[in-house]
Amino acid sequence: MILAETTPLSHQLAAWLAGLLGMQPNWLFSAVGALVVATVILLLVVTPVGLGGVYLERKLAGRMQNRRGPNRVGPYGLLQSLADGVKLLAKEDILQRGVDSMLFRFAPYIVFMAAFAGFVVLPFAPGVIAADLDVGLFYFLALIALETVGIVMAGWSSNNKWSLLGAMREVAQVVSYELPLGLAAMCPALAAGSLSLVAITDYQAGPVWNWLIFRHGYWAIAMVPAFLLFYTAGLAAAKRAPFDLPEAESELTAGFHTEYSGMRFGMFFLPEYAMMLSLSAVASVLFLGGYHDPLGLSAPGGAFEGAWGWGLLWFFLKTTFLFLSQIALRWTLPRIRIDQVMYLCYKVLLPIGMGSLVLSALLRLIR
Amino acid sequence: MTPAEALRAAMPDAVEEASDAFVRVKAEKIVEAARVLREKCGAEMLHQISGVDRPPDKMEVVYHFARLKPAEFLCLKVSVPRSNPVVPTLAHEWASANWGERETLDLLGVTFSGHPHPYRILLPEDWEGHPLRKDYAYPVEYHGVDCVE
Amino acid sequence: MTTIQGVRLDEGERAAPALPRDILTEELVFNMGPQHPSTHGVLRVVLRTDGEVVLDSQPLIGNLHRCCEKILESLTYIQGLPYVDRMDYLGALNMELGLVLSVEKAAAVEVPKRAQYLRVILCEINRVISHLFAAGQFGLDMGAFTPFLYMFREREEGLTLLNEVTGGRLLYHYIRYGGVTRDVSDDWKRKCIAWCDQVAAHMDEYNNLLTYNHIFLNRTVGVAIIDRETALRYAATGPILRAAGVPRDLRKDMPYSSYEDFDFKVPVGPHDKGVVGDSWNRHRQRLLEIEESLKIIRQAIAKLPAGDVANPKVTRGWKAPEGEAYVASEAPRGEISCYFISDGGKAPYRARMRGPSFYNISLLSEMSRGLLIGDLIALMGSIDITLGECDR
Amino acid sequence: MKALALWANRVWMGLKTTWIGLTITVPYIFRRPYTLQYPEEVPEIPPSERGLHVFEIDKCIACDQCSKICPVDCIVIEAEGKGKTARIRTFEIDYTKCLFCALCCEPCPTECIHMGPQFDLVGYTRDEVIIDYADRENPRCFSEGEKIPYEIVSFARK
Repeated sequence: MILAETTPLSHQLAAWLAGLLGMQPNWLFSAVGALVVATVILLLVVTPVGLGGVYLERKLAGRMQNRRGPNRVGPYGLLQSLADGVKLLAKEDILQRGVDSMLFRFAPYIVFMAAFAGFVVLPFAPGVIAADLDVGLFYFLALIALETVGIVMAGWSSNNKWSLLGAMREVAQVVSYELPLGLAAMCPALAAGSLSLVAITDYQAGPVWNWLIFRHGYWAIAMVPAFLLFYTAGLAAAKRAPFDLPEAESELTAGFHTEYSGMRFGMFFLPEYAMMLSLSAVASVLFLGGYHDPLGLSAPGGAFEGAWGWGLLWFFLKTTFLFLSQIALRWTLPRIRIDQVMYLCYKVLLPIGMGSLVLSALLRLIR
Repeated sequence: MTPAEALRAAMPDAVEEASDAFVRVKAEKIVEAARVLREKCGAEMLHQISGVDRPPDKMEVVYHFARLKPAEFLCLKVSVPRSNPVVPTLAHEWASANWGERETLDLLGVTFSGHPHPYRILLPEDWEGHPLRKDYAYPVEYHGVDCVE
Repeated sequence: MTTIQGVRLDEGERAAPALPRDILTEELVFNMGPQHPSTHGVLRVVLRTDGEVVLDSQPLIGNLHRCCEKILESLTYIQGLPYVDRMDYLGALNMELGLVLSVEKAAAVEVPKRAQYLRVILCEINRVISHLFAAGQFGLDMGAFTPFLYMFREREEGLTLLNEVTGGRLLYHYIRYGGVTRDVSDDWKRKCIAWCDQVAAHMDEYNNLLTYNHIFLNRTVGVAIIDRETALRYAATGPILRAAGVPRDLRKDMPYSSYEDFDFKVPVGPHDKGVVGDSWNRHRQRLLEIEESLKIIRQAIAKLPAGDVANPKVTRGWKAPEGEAYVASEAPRGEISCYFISDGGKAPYRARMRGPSFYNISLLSEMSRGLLIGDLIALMGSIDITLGECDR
Repeated sequence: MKALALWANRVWMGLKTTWIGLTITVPYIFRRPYTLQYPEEVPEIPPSERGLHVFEIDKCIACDQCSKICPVDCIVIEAEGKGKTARIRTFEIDYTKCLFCALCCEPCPTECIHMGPQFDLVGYTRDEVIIDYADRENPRCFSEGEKIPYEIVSFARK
């Protein structure tokens, strides 16, 4: 049910480029178009949003703790993240004696890339998507596992036992939480009958009761647990408190990035926010209707059908809400112990995930 | 039963001096004396071990035991020659003696024979001298750091 | 004798746990500290671990050693007092009281009733502040940042109260031989009562946010149980001993400074959750003790007698006559005592200070065996040491 | 079945206490922050504060009492003349050593040295925090007739 207006931006760009050169659009143009859109999204949307995420986290943390948060750089401290970025850039890039130099240098790039590559498949608005993959959801889940590789590299190459322990925790945690995360993500995919994030979004077009989380009321019995599951497992996959064990400050000093400094540290720091954002975005796509508004104005036949600005607004509202709730949780809860993380994954989340998957399948059959 | 009575009854030849405030026992009998305090006077906790330098020829180690109910401190003292201060350790029966004795060793240079871990605890291992001795000479420099103004 | 990286390990009574070895693994040796976020200062702990399981640990202290006792011996009586503050900088007034009480007993100095009450009021404020810090710090160790800052807010107000009377926020130099330096005003008394109300009003907030949080309970209940015997064997005192079920509080058992005039309870573990002597009970113990301290402050302010705040006989050049005394008092972290000997000279002949943290942290080696690294942090956080007083 | 109930209770308690926590922290977002903006907003310093010293130079008779009682020997006094006519030439306090214990104020016969309200002293070198109070340019050194602009509490004890 892809509308004419929602042809991905990259295809429109490819067609436009081909027209400019007087050639037939072929795969090369599509590739260039996808690349351009991805880069533009990354530069114009994601980096400011990532920096904004850092600002928001610090400001909100401050206010939740009866403090002010950043308020010195720029109005309301808005430029604080930028100043931090400049500071990180200006810092000395320390390479300790004894580190595995190649792995040590390379690890931040993998983490950075893996975290930001997830944005490629996110449908920000009707038509605003870098690549509408048929297996978008699968691709996204695979990238989370890729990030782990970078972190293990960092932990191993640092030649520091705290880093190693942090990396080991990361592997144990993320690999385990991939399971409930995958199970939770399969419920909406099953309902919508597609792994494409655009298809899942458009399946939820219409008023609020079309959203998968409470679709027609009865879907809620499968989808509410699945949503909570996705949210919790997402926190764990993004290494957010209370699951921030790989970098547990009070236990492992700084975990896998203990030995990193300067911009290399920044390249571990920013992806955390990118991960949070992309997970919030995917959660809102899977369960909260993505770029569709609650009144159904963007549904086929609605007043704002295919309007990308309207879609973008709702997409960001939903994502930001989930993002803020992740921040609020972080500054409320203590940290879980490593064996309890495993307990939670295998004995709590996994059974719930299986249950909701079976329920979704049944509901799909009945309907 | 007061410590003085208990110790006089149990080991009369070990008691050198006894009063309400403290009992001075022979250094080599301190382990047995502490045991008597535990069994007869209800001393459940070795509260503090203090070393006192008494120049020119003596050195004291003072043990304060604590009784819980009724709360009271029971004090044992031993005197050892300053030239060769050796006291048997209590660390095998009272875990708190472990660090307490190490501190006395560190700061006063009293040796506790049989101590499981007889090393300095507060000062670095290569420190010279024992600061709480009355004739302690302050170091001039330590690892290149000037110690005298 | 096992040594790891040149550090000799202390053999304890509890052996390291035997782990199943079906795959070839190697042990890791960690240096936790002296720079580590949760060693509360400059404590260094050497850990031997099997993955996350601690097989052996050895606390190495002394990084903050200043030989306070030598300083006291080499200064006159009045000059020595500001140094005692620097032992436990979080409960400085209680440290002063520890020294002053035994000197007063040895020299048979009388302290006016008003001065005794003022000592009680200020020491209890100090205890509340210290326990707030300890409880918040424990939350921080468990990964909860926010309760720490909420507790700091009340601590800040308490520090301001102390500042108004003593002139210092952290190091007070307030209690002198035979009395205290300054009197309090009626306005200050009102502020003090208001502060007590404020702390009492926020107790629910701390409890709901941290103490009864499910994650926090799971992290601390049944973790690192220090039972009655172990605590007594290691001469651990204060909240640790009371959480282990021993009703020993020197304010009740050997009242000093007119504590017998006040009506308060001694909370004893086990409390409403957990097992006796676990980390959670130690944390809860501190919060309950705050409530009792607030009671004492209120009573002492209501009953504050008129009169002098210092014994006029104790002048600047005062010297204690020949004699000795051993007096212990209840500091926030345990029992502070001073074995004081005077030979009638200008300075104390010997002033042996007992740091409660010194004995409390000696537990760590034995208690840590078989814990996870996360549990070790819970153990260290719930013991609540101050290195200034541990190393002296 | 009992195990299942226990399991369900754990999950429920986890969700419930998380919710309780959020109801405490989130409302703080909309409350006034507690912190002061330090350089602009100065906290109220009580007059009893034992901050940097305040010195009334013309009262000083250079009796050296403060220097003698100082536990860390951080006061160095040099004077001209003798007895009642003695006038002070240098009065240096070394703040790298000073304990701020206010013992120096106690024996002063003319009550010329006080603890002031200023609590911050920073410098780039150690020499910058050794301050000469006999220098009349010093903002905390007051000549005769000059009024001390803040309330000072006497620490003198006879």
